[in-house]
Amino acid sequence: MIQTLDQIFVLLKHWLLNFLPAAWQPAVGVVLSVVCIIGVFPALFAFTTVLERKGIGRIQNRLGPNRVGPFGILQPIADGIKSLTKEDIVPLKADAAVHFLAPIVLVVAVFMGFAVLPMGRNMVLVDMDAGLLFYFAMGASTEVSVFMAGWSSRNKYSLLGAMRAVAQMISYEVALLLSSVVVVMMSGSLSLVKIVAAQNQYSWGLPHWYIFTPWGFAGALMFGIAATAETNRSPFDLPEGESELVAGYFTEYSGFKFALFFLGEYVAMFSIAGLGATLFLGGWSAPLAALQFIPSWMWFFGKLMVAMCVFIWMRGTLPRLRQDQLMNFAWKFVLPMCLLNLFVAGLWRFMGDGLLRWVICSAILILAYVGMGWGEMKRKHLGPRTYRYAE
Amino acid sequence: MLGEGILKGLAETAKNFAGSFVSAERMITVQYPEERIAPMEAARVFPFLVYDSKHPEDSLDWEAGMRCVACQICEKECPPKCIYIEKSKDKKPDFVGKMQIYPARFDIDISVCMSCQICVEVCPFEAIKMDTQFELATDDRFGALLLDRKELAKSNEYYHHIHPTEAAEVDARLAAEKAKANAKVKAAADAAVAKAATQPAVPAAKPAEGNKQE
Amino acid sequence: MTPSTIDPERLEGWNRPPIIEPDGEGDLLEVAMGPHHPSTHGVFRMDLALDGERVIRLKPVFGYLHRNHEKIAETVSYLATMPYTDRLDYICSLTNNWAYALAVEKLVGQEVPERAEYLRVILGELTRAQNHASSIGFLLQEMGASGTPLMYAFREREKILDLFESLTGSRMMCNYMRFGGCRVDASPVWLDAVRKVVAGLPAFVDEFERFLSGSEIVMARCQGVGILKPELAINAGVTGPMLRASGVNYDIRKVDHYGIYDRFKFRVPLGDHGDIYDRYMVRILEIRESIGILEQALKGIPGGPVMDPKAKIRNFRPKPGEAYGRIEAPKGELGFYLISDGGPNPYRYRVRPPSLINLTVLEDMCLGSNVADVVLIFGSVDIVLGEVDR
Amino acid sequence: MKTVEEIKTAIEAAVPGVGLTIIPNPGPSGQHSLLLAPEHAASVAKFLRDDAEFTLDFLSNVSGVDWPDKEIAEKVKVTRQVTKTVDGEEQSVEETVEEVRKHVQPGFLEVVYHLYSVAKKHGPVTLRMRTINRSDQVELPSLTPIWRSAEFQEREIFDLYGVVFVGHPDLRRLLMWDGFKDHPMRRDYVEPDDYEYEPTPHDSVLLKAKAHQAAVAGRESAQ
Repeated sequence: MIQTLDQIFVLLKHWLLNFLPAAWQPAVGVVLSVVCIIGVFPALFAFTTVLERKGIGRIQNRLGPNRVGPFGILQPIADGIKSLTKEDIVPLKADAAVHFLAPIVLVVAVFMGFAVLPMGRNMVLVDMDAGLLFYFAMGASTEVSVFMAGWSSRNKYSLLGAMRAVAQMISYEVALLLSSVVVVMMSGSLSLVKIVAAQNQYSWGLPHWYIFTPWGFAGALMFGIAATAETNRSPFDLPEGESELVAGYFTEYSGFKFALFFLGEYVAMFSIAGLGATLFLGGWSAPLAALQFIPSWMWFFGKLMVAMCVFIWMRGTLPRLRQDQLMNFAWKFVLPMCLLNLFVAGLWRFMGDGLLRWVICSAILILAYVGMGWGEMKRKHLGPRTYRYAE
Repeated sequence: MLGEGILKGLAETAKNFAGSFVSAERMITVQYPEERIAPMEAARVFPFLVYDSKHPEDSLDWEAGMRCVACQICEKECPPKCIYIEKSKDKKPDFVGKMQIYPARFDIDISVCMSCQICVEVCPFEAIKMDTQFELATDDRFGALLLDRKELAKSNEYYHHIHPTEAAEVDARLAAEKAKANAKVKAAADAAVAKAATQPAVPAAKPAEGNKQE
Repeated sequence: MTPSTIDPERLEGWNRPPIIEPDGEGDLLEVAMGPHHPSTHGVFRMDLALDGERVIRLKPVFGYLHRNHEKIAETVSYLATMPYTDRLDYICSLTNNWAYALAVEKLVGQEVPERAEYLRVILGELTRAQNHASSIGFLLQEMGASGTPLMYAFREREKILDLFESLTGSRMMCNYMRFGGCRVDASPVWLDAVRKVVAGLPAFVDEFERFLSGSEIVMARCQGVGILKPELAINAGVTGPMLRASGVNYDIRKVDHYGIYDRFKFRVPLGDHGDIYDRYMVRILEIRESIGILEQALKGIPGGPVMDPKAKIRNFRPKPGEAYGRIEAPKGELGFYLISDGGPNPYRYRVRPPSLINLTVLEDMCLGSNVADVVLIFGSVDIVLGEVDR
Repeated sequence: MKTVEEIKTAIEAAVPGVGLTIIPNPGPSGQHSLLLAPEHAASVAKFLRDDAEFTLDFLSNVSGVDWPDKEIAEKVKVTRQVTKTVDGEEQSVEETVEEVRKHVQPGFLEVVYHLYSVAKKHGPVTLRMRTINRSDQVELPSLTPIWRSAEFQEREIFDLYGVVFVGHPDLRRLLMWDGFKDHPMRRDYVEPDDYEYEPTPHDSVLLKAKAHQAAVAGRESAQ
């Protein structure tokens, strides 16, 4: 029974394919999986928008949307109808073709990433040997669409937003890659399926997730920062920083194209959260050996939603950085930490089992973190202040 | 610069998130059309004209009991000049029985009115007061936002209902004024009676009749 | 340091904005920020010339909300101007009322009863608290944070606005003060409600400080950005929290002792750097001082009338003369200059708007910094366009 | 704080040849002011700002005032020779008659500066300057080089009153748009009939709106 539930989608697909001649089966199988992905994630996106608005509402002591449907859960449908029926405005001087293509390129590139993500046991569209590489290649092409949008709009704010976006995404692309290299080093494979398999082991009932090692924790932290920047989320939402650039690169988009940008952004968040879960949180594996009876895909989506909640929480709390600070942070803090982490991961590998490698690896990372933090603060004279009073 | 400030901030928002489910004090939002806060006694929206009436439900009573005497002070003092008054040609008795001019036309353009309450303050006759009714949206921009005499007239009972404390004070003041006026009238009547005793003249019955009217 | 000593040897023109040369080649990007930009409060425009994201030139453009308040006031009576003053700085209408009432009282030599003075102080300090709360909320909102700080500030402001409504009848357009006192008396119930709200204010300030004052991002964004030198601040007529954040001890409550401010013990917080963070913190510390004043005032409020019985409501005609009255409004020095020719309307009615004059140095603070900083610096000036354009 | 007379003496000692007049304030506020000759304004302002005793480093308020041409009617007693027929004989008799003489007092624009000291915490000292007339000789020296806070306020006065401040670094309109012609705060300003009126159901605005619309319709049909 547990087995069946775990594999229910796989079995369902096989059962459906059995009605078809054998020659058609591989092609139709792929189409079926793609349709599922294209169906599931926009639905999840709709749910997440409500979750985000209600969550931020609660953080701000408001109720959030509560008028459409019970507790406002039908809000995304209303939003969808609104954006579909809205007039699609293209600026007179815009480069119409590029302006039209940009949101499509974004959505396509974002969805491509899901091809290699294992969403459950045996639930992966393509088990590529270089899965991680494919993912980053696809992830990097979203930058093109952002720049297309910003450039073709012929709007100064769009242009500024696109410039910011490209600079930011390229910088953090490096950090993203370097922070995930440690996982590749330890698991010895670029295939995401193998990476999950390597983490799906348990000792004393606890899983061998990479986040539970010093280098894995540091790597996950760096990956989280880079992922937030990569998806333009708060506190790194400068390309669309409302108070500065109106809406950044999609200032001139309206109606359904705007909705596509919105969708692309959220789906990119899902996909990067899924990658993070795969790399550091054991993908679809259960957090405790005793909990393995719960289907694997539920764990994957559970971890995804937890990551989303963290994104929402950060968005409701953190102000945004400035462009130069953001770049400084990427090149002067995240990148060195990632490189150090590579070294620490190597050290970990060659030190063998024992408490000593825990102590040494953690000490190196903590010292570097504290040192860099303090150094930065002293250099820029930042810090809490005391104030004087006049009677 | 180690991120502890950020963590503190995150803790604070988490506290607010959890607190919003627990404490009602944090959630100050009112779900407006379903939930309503009782209007505050001091609240002011647009002015109305008070009339005294024995039968507030009687639709014809408003004209007779209107306190306004068309003195046009409010029209003059109104900062955005949204009041428009035409005096009547004839006179009718007011609440103390004195013959007074009444407003033949009294319009307030509430699209111009800014709810400042200055008309209420300058009115020496306690005739104009502030309403608390605020749901006045209409699709007729020019006609429906110009309130005429009839639309502006509200009974003293209504005034008591929306501003109980203030209305009680006003009533007390008016009663005192009236008593004073009555005493005067009475004195005048007495004098007239005394005069009538010496020489036959018209009996002073008319002011007494005016007294009865409330 | 005595910031107000000006070296006479220094070149004239030291108080002009700096000239920034662009780094690279190529054209400058000219951006009209506003009037439909999300953080220019709707009706303000800055014409920027950008070199990359660096601001080379900045020209503020005003007048989108101009309705010639001063001309209107010269055509209506003294009393009828009172509700119009609410609409100057519509966040803190009560201090506007107070400043105008003070100027007219100076013009006619009117006395104000003690209870009315206490009520004015209570309302003035409540106004200051809610203005500073919403102003730092707006400042941090412009930094991002999805409006959370603003919502916390507004949650607190809501309670204070409810107090205003239950006393004056309106939440924002209070129209409460009169020449020679206040319009209505406060009931003991109302004073108890104020005590309750004031008792809750420190918790709010603490929460706000835990939430963002120590945040590394806030420090990185605000410290050392938009520095205003004290000499320039004085010379450019900057007043209010902005002046004090530059380290100049000048609080009109302490200097003029208008009303009954000399009866209360309070301190004036001063910043040392004159940057955005100092302006932010000075406002927070001023809320704390205001709470202290409120507690003292609520303890000491005497009974008695709230209007001078000799004060006139109708047929108010001051004798010919002129007067300049000013108070420490939450945004700075709010002054009213009145000339009377003996008529029922002022001959000349002039508002000294702190928001407009504090914007004089916007250019000086912004040049050479980033677009993102311009928004923050503009937010830290704390203006209301109703007062800037009048 | 010193009285106006003392300030006047101090300024006169420091800036020779300065034309200063005390303008008394009859009202109870007692804020008397000093009328300054425009040609000495800059040096007086500099003295007031930098002098150790005054240190009026803070220019709080600058406001313009418009004083239009005033027609003053005076009753004057005049003695004149009249020929009268007294007792059938023409005689020249001296007679005193009351005559109303009208003369126009020329108007001017006035700028009032309120100065305070942040260092010494005193004030206000009120300075005034007057233009020669209201039409063509409306130049006054700008005090913006001395006190930066005059920058926007002088621009506003230029905009709303039409005083031209010589030496102002950036004299443009502040509140009205650049193409605007008149100066709305002047007392003889007539609002132009060229913008959309918000018609209200009664009062002069409606009449004005109707007249304006009729005029516009007439203009359009004529074209």
